[in-house]
Amino acid sequence: MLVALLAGLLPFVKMSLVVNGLVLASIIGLGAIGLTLIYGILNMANVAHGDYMTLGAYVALFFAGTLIPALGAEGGGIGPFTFGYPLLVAMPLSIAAVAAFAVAVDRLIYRRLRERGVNVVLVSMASLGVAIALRGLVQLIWSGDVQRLPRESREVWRLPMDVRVPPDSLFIAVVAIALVAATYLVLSRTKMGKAMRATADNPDLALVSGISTQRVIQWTWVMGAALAATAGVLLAVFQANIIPIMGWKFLIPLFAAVILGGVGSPYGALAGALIIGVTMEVSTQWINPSYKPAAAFALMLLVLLMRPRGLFGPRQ
Amino acid sequence: MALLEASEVVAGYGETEVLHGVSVVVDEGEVVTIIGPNGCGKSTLMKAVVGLVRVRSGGVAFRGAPIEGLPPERIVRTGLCYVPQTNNVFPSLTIRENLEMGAFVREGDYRTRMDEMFALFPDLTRQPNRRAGSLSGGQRQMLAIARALMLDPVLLLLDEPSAGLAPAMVSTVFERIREVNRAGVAVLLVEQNAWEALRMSDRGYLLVAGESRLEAAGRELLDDPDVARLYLGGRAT
Amino acid sequence: MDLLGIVDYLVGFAIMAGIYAVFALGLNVHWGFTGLFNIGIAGFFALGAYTAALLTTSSPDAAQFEDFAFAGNWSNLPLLDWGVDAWYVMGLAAAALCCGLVALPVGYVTLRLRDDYLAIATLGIAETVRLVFLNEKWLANGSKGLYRIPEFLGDVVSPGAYDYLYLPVVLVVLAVVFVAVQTAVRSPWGRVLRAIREDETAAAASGKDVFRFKLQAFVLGAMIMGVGGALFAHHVRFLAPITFDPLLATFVIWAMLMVGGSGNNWGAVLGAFVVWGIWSGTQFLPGPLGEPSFRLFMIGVLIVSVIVLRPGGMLGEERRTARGAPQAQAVGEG
Amino acid sequence: MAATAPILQVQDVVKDFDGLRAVDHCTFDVWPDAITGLIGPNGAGKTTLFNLLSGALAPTSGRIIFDGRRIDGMEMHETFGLGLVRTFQIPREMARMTVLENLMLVPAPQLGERLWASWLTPWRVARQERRIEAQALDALGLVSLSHLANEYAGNLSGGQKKLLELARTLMAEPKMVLLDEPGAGVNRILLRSIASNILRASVERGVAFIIIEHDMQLVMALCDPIVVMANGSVIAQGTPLQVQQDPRVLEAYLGGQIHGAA
Repeated sequence: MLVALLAGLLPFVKMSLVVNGLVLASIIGLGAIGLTLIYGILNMANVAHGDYMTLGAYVALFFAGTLIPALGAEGGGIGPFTFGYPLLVAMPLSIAAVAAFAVAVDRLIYRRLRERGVNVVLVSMASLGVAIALRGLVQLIWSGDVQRLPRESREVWRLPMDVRVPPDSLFIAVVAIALVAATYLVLSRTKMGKAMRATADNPDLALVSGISTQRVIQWTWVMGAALAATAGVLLAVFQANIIPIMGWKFLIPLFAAVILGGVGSPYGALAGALIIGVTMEVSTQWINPSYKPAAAFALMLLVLLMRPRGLFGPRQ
Repeated sequence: MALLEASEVVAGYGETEVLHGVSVVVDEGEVVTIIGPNGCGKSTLMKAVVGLVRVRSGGVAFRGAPIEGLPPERIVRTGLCYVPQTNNVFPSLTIRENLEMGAFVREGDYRTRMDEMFALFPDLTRQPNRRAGSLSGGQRQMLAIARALMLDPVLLLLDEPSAGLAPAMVSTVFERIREVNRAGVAVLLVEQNAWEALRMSDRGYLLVAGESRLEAAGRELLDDPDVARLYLGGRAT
Repeated sequence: MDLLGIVDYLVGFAIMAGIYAVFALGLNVHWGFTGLFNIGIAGFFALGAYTAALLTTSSPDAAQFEDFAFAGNWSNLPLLDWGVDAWYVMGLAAAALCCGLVALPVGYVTLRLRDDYLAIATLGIAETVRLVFLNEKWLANGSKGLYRIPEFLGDVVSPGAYDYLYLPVVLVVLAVVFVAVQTAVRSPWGRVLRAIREDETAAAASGKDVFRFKLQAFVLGAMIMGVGGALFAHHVRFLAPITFDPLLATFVIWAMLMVGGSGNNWGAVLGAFVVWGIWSGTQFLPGPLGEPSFRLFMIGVLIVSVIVLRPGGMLGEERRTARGAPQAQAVGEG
Repeated sequence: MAATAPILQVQDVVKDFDGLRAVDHCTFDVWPDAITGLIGPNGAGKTTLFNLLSGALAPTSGRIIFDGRRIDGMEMHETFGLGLVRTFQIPREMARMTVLENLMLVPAPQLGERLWASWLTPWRVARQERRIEAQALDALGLVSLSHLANEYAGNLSGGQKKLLELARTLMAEPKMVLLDEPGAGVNRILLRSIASNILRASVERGVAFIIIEHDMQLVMALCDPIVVMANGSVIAQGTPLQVQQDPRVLEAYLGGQIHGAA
């Protein structure tokens, strides 16, 4: 019904906002899929997820903006994009770094709490502590000031229906779609991906099937963090700047997408991200653009009021 | 040497001790059934053997090696697979994926084994990509058994495979279990449906209140007048 | 620093710690007693502070701002003049009321659902409140902020001596809040809250309308946070959206409650003083150790360490024993 | 049976989970002066039925009438308010609250549960608290847990938690109590005291009981009538003797034609 309503509004909406919304949605989607996987398998709300995104953006900045130029490898731009080759090198490095960080934090903190059998809310609480510490660490290393990735081009594409998009949007969408497809393949084709879904379904049966929960959890963190790091880099490209609070601010659309899609469902999170992303951008046609996060929040409350388990969650 | 030897197993949940020293032996290729009234600890014994419930004292040996205290994912690698009574499939995974999960620790190719399973359980063959959550009770039970068999175990532990099934389905399930056993797999069965189960068993144990009361050949246990009395109250002699 | 300087510093310190203690008590009602996971304290903090400020602050020179209409300064209305700064008290009450009114509908939607949905909801409140005060320039001057928020009792003391007047005010309000919270959580009402925290289903099986009690606790905690915000507004006398950064308006308060001992009101107050002491003390540390970023990092580490190493905090929860019952043997914590 | 009208009527109740039918067209009555036993093999749907009766779950179809009022679909605190109290198979205590507090929580409605009351009229709350405390100490005495009144409930042993559950139901002054396996994990002596407490509550206070229990000795000695469930349906009901001799019951428990085999 909600979808029909949104579709009905479509003729009155500026297409460029919809396009922008889809780009934003692909970033939200990357973050939300990771978040919902962690939610489904570890049963915890990872409040630090936004800060994993931040970390991803900063690590990429370090490689693309500091280390690679310092090594003298002048990249130059790639076609019309604002960034150069260094970013393409930096992205996988950033993914690896954030994934390693996430696994280490799990070993050091969450695993101990799990073994003690504490309430899941307390584990989420611990992730709040991790979020705070991580942000402090980021500020300590990179300072709290606004930073920018090196910018090589300022082109804008003009498309029909008065749509103007920076070429970067295409890049963001392509990377996001590729990663979502990769995630889908991992979850549906690889043994570990299936084991992750199996563990989310029924942890005890997974155990007696010989699936090591410990390893599943480790890979969940690797995937979730990798997606978060990518989302962070793409967000940095999208908003053309990097600040320590960018990830924390992004938590609202992330969780809104997860909750809309039904906790634990990767496909639901993706659909939720589309709705949230487009709503956020399109809302700016009528309201002050800085209220975008509030629009996402309001939509989430509205949906929870009507469908407490999300749009795509189980009915019972 | 016995295949499985549980001796004087004491186990329970939290503060509650359910098993007060139960001993059960299964030999190669045997079907052994444990019967007993509700709450006597049959399921707990199963869970203790596979490592889901901690064994507080006593021992469990499989093929001569002690396995008590090992985590479940290690125990299944020794060739001992378990089918829980309820929640025994992964509902959001397809039939094929459920079977793959059964073969999780298997090295190398498991496709031949999967084909064997589809041959053994023809009900599952028709729609291998159907989600397990949408199967009927009987089909789920077949899938659950097939999942456990994917590892080619020497011993299969089945917790009440007939529970909640329609009578016609019950005999089909038992027929399949017999076929599994004919293929050389020893089966340890916990059953409410004592009559059907004991008929196909080599031996049976009667468990009452966390203690083994009687051990006998399957049919003898069946004919023991004490059994009915123990089930429905009254005093055993 | 001479002696007077030290006393000045200590008084200023005690005011801030006292205000934070009010927040810690509010958070204790949420988390410590009921298990409600609120990570958007900043929202209620800001809402309370702005409400009190808007009620009492007279309009700055409007000519300096283009789209600033100023929605506040109700104390100009000749409605009430009861002598001893009735408007200050009105401000406190209005701050509490506003926070309660915001908490009510949001709690109504989310408190029936998973425990952690509330966390996201409170985060949403915090962000929305911040955005409103940032963008609605007519309301509270946007990013430039409100200033010249009046002192308690107007301008009876010189600005330099104001802290000496304000400390007792803060301590009195803290005492009132403390007694109110302590009374409430020790009453049968608080018993139901703790039961809900321990096992929601069992509390429902004991006939308690879990949702209603959670909603009451959420609103009460939010109102206390509103009072804290109002106290803060009249202390620093300058508010801007940037004041309510999650670090100082949410995270530090969590650290206070966790360190002091959640579920214990004395612990909440103690935690506020200890953590604020560490926070403001470390600014004198040399080099990078004194930097806000490092202190932020430490706050995070502190919260995680308490959860992992000493979940009860410094004081832990008090056990409520009955005089009429025989004494139990000493047994370790459950 | 002396009572004229049943206190609880279960009419054609069905509950489906995820395509599986856990309770299948159940119909039976419970009389106010009786201790009704609910037995049946594992997976028969007994605990699900309890969840439906107490309001933890809503039935897929059918009607449940308690004390003249429809209660299907009500929430747990609402059925409690009508005098229908349940216990859990695995005791659910408030671990970080004392035993006494666990009991004092129960009576409803309490004046002090209104937030204002403890601020504005503390003396009235205190008076009521003293009464409830005395009542709770009484209940503890009945189940012989007085010495543990100030202990954290989480520190009790499994059997003591069972007794606490029982005391909790006594505190509620209920019309009907649903007991889910009061005997599980409880030693013989404790079991006897639980049984005598149930009997006393039934006779002296006229409380109706439905008991799920696997200890057949206890069921046969305590309960009359007995309702037998299998595969989600009621397959027999009657006196202990009738049930014991009913071939369908034996079949449900032991499967197949046991007499034919002999």
